[in-house]
Amino acid sequence: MSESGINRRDFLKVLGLGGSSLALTGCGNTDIRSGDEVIMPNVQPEDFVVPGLSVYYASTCRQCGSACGVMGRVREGRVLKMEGNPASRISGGKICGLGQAAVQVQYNPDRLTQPMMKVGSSLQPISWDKAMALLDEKTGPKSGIKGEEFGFLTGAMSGHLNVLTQNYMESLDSRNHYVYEALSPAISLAANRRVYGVDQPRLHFDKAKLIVSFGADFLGTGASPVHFAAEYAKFRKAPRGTLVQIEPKMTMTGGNADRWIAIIPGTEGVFALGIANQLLKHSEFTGTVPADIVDLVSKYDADTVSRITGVRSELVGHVASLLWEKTPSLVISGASVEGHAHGVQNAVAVQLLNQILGNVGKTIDGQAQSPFPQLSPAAGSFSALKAMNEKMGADEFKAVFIHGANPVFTAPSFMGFRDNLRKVPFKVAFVNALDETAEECDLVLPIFTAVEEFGSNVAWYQPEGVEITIQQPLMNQLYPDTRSMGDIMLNLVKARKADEYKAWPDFFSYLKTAIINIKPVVKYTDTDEHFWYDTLSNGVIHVDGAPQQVSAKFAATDLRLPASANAQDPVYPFYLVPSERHYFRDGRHANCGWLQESPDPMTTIVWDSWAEIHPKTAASMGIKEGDWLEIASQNGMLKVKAYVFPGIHPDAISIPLGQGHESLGRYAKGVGVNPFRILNPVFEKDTGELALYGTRVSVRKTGNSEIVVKDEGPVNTQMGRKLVVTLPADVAQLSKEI
Amino acid sequence: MIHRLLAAMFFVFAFSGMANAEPFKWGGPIGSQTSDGYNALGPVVQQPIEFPHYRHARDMGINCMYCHTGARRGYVSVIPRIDKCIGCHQSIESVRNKPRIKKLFWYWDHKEPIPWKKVNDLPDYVRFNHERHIQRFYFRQNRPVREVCGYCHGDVANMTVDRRVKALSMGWCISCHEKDHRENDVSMKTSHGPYECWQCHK
Amino acid sequence: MVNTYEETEVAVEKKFVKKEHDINADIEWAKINKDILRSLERPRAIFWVIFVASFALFMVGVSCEVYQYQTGLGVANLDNPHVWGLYVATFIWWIGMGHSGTLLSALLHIMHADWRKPIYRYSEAMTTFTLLTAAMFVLVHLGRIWQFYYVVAYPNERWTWPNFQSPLVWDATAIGTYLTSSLIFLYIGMIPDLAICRDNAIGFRKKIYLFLSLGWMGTDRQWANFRVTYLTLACFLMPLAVSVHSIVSTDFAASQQPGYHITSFPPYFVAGAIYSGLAVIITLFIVLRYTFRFEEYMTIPILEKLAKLTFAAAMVWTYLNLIEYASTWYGNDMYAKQALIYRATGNFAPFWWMMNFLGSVLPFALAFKKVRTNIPVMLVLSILLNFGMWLERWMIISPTLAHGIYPWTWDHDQWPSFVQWGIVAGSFGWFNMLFMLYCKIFPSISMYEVKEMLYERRSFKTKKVAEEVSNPELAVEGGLAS
Amino acid sequence: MSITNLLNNWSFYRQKRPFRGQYDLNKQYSEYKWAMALDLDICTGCNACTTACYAENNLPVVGKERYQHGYAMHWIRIERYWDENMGEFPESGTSFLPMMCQQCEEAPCETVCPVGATNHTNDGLNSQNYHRCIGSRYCSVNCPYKVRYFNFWNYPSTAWPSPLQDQLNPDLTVRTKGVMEKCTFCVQRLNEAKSRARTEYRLVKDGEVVPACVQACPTNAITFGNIVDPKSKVAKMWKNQQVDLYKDEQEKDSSMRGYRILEDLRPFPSVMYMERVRDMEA
Repeated sequence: MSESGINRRDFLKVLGLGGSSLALTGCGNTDIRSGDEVIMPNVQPEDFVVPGLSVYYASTCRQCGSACGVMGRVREGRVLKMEGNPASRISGGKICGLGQAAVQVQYNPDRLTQPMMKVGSSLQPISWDKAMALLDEKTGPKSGIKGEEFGFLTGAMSGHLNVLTQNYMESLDSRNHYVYEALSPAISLAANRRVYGVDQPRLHFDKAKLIVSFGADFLGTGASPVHFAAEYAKFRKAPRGTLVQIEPKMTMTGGNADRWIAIIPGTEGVFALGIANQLLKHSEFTGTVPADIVDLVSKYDADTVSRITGVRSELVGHVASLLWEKTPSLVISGASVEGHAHGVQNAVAVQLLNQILGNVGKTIDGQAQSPFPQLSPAAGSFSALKAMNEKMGADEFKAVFIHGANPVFTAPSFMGFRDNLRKVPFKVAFVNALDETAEECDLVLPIFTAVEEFGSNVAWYQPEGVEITIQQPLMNQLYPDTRSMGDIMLNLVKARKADEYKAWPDFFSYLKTAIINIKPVVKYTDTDEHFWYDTLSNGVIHVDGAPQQVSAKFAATDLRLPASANAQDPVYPFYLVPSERHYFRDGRHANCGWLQESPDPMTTIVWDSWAEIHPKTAASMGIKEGDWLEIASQNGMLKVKAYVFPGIHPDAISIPLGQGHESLGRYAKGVGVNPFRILNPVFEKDTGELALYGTRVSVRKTGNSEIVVKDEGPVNTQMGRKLVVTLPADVAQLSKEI
Repeated sequence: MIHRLLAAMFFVFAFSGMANAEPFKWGGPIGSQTSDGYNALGPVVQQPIEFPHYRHARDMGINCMYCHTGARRGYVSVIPRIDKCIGCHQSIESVRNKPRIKKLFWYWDHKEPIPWKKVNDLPDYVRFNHERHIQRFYFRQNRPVREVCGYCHGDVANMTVDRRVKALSMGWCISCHEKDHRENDVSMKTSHGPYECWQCHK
Repeated sequence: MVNTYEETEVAVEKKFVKKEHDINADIEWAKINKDILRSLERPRAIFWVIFVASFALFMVGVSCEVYQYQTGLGVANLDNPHVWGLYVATFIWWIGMGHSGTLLSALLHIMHADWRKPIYRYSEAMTTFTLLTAAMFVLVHLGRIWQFYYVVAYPNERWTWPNFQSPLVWDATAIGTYLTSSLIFLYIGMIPDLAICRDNAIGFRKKIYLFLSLGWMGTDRQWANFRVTYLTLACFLMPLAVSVHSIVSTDFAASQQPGYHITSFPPYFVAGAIYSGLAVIITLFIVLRYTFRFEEYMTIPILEKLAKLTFAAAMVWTYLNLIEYASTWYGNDMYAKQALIYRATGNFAPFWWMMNFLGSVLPFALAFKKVRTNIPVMLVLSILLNFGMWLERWMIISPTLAHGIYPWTWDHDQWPSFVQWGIVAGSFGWFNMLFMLYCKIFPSISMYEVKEMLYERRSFKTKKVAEEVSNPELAVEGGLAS
Repeated sequence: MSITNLLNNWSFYRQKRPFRGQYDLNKQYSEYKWAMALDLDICTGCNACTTACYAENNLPVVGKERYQHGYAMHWIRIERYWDENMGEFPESGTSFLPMMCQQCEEAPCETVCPVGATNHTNDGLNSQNYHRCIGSRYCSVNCPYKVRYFNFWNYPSTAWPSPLQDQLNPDLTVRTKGVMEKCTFCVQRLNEAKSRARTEYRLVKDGEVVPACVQACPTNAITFGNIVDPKSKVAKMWKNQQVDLYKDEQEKDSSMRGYRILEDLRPFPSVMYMERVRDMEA
């Protein structure tokens, strides 16, 4: 063990005033007493540890992929709270509720505290020695496992753990590293590549005067919600920008829009082309747009667009005139645009507006190129899961590892993932808590949570330059029988390539060496140790990189949208909108009480799933709030309570994702329903990704009803009180404000 | 007769409030009441090491805050960390073989904290801020340390193991907060302590 | 012109006494003692039925309270905007009932209305026990019962005072004062009777009555002091009783909650209190009359008088009630108006309308003599009126909390749980139990005052007859002969 | 419990609050008056503040059943209102309103508490002392904003199954059954900062301490500070928005967005909201 590593862990171990202060106060000691309680003084603490005062350590939030820099508040050796790290450009010192819940992941009462092995049909605790022996027996060098017989499924990863994982796969000579995210940006990336020539351009919300967002819930669930929220705040300051949101179901971003337009899911591209048609009537655009696009666009006059999209025809011209008046603007597309069989085409049609309006270079430009491409995140995709699933189904695997993903929960039922997984002879899951996937595995290894672990992360979306966020433990491991994922990976690699890795006894020293290697790039002049400690206390390393070149040319010459996306289906008349809840995402943190009890912003519902239905539709079907509905697709049926919600298209039904766990502990199990189950096998044509929004459903009233548990009372307006006052933008003088 | 009794009762009730008296509370053997009317001597507490405060604070004249380092900068005064004890005692050979010192070194060698018992233990919901009191009376008003600490802790410098001597009740706190204290050693300006619930109740 | 003495007597009887014929003036004094002391010995079997039922009910209440104490107030199904419920409503109701006993007794005593004499003792006892019951609700309602003494101003080691601005502190003080003085009033009025008990009792009971009767010998000096004391206390209690319920009403009137914040609440509460108190006096009248065979003392004419008084109180209450609605309806306070509309149309509408019907419409039945003199009907009616008054209190508390100023917290789920109902029921058990015990232990009709009453009636009659006989002129003009 | 103490406090109580000059550095009544400015135009309704409050203030997670019955303990809640004259769709979005204790100067809750468990601190906060509270719930009845939350259940025994209790903030009490609680503007942080400042013979600097909700808010919609200090950001914002702490009816330009909720009831809240802006031409 390296010297500083011991110190670090040791001083986290100091008890401070532990023991006594652990008791729940308020119902504990209420008298003046002597000699009843014990004080444990520190043995040899760091100088800055004063009992009774908090210490803040910089780290990285791993609750979603945004990799916000955070500070953990530590008292007496326990991490109490997460705050934003002001040094981080991504978080800017702020944090969302999902990030706050990291401490609840850490102290979760249902955390897995020791390795488990499948005996018969149930998981039984075993010791780490036995577990590692088993792991070695099945996948170690002596097991004779071949590269193609081994699969490793992970969630999106970045930083040095990703590097180690790649090296491990390399040492096994396996190419079966599957990076899977249930809510992956893969379609968006494909569309971006076609329009801009890069995976992910940088979006300047703050510079735009008008944002036209087609279903992009950038404030709630986007690539970097905390950063986008900060940008949004600047966008709303004088001169105040206008937000137009076009989507089938009102997201949180839609709730903040100046103009919200309901649209039939999948027809956003048509609407965008209709806008383009109106725009191109301005003589300024003559000759700037390729002829084939002009041709294509000219078919979409306002009435046609209105017929296809279900939006009032004058709104097409209205949005077009807004785009014409307010420059620079920014047009973005989101999940509800992309999750269709023609998702890429749809998104390209939307992004085309940026090209027509010349926004590239103004509100859209390139992200910095990372000088360390190996640290960059591996983007997750559904096709990875599909490939793995097929191989599993064909019995090609002898062993699979699963880390950072819960495919048994998130895979649609038509895939038969659970059954295929069961065919694999040896399945290992690395988890914090027993989830649905871990329950199916033969060996379940409890790993450190993000607040106990060292690591490095590079975010998918980089605001400025490249930010490498450093993750350091905020407290010593809570349970003795948990281990660092980094250490496990390092040991696995060492088992195969002992020589190359012998310099590093543990992942900490590996990471430290690796980080110190960055030193020359950031032109740090002091010693290595100083650099390391500076980095730890800062929590971030900022590296400059040349910006990627974003193409301002029209690349989408073969744009083709389906003639009519608005097809009628007599059996399944409704479009299913599986909406992403901003603190649930794909449901991996549903076992945090705080998140369960944090009301959904639009409906204020807690602890449940619900089906949003438009008042008009509800009235025609005689549905009231709280009625149990049967929502059926070709692949299954969900029973869920109705919530009558005006912010949804009358032909759409929206059920939030992330709930409906069959496992994952007391706070998640049995709460709500899982819409992933009933998705139809509709795939995006260009990328092969699952089209999340491509499922049609039928709705049937069961006749039963139950109270919907929500924060909202029986009325949802202000009843004449002056609670929230709205001021027209032309009256407000934001420029005079401070 | 009855009139006198009634009058006496009336005065007892009426002036018991004004005279800031606290109801009699059993706190130790008879005769152990402290001079200010608070019968508050706490029980004798058995500590893992019978620490001789008199040796350090009286005989050696060590400032309380040399060991209780938190008192000037935090809410709690801090029981000294063990390396503090060791820092001195490893070079004091003369007492190296005393049983208490041996016990201390046992803890040090095993890197284990000493399980001291809490003597001046306030209810869990009370936040007593040592820092403010020390800053105000020791540093600002320049009063001797044994007086400043002793106001609440008693004459610890003449004790072996510490023993609670004051009531530490809310009324007792307020009785002092109510008084006008000089703001520093030169100015004659006075001010009293805060009364707000939230100053101490958390 | 044949004015024989007998004829004159009959005529006087007809003209003056019949009119006041609420009690048979010829009852022997010894019989009074015997009849009333009999209530301490052997009541009808219904007494034991009531007592056991009340005790059972009380135990239900106690178990609910123990459960609530252990678990927290959540089991009462109160929730966050809707923090008050049946406890406060029932508290006010009991307090209100407590008004009539002492108030009626003291008022009628001062006004020399001697028909009060057979009924005032149990009314005062009722007052005392309703106040005890009400005080119990204050405790039951608290989140931390075990800290209730924080409300009382007394020297303590925390050096803290209660908040004298709070209506709840006024409440505690007012109820404490009223309870103490009611108890003293009851006790002082009982002393001569306790002496009678002492004289008739044997065994350990004699010792108790001996102690309680404070050496009453019935000397002139004792009687003189007694009268002065009693009258003074009556004069003191009159304004106190009015002030107590006015103070209770400030719990609401001093708050900002729409539906509470109403200036006319003090008289409104007092009127309601007297109203419900009279109704309960009628109920108890009927119960005692039957249980203890008091038919000769608690006569129908007295019942009728009570009924008329109730009718008057009901009309005063109705008037003040309508004033409240009108001032809210025509006022400028949007919040209060919405709350009023909610009361009439929302979840609580059936109860609200029932309250108005029972409180304002039903009393008109009392306008009919047939109703007033029919005992079973009066029993049912008095209970219904009281139920109406209870609903009134509930309709002040609950619907307004469910529909206050802030629309986001408007409530949808506020039906009281079995714990609340259980404790409310238990309070009836508690009250009945205490009251029945009291009636069993102490004379529930004032023997000495009934004797006074009879004495006055007789002397009045004698005096009149003598006047008539000695004044034939008057007799002719007055047409006594006819 | 001295009479002088009572009388002194009493005379302070009986004054009309807030009185002019009460929060003025020159007049020296008080050095601090904590206040907020909350911009509803950039509040996105994301609930980060709520979760931060749960983390900072030991708020219990009550569970579905109890949430349904109105036992939620969120000291700050995000309300969502639809426009009253909405057509088929909410075309101008929705209105989010974060609502927490407004720390009223003339707080309706303070006068009615029988034991004085809630009263005014010198720095303008509406304090809530859990250990004095006997649970009469009168304060909640009288609170027009309904931001006081009563512990109807014994949450310490259920809401933090082990080891969740290790997360609890030791700087403030975990409330047991039967007491009222509410937003404190994170007074434990304020006290710590004030104490630190006093040790250094200075006032708390602007931005040195903020409540958990302000610290978390991703859009910086909430500004917090000491309004006594005219140089603090929050004081500047109040002045700029022409909202006067001492007035119950503001006279301001129609273009200015500052207002306080339910001002007509004269509680003199310490939280200034800034109106939501909507581009009516969009």
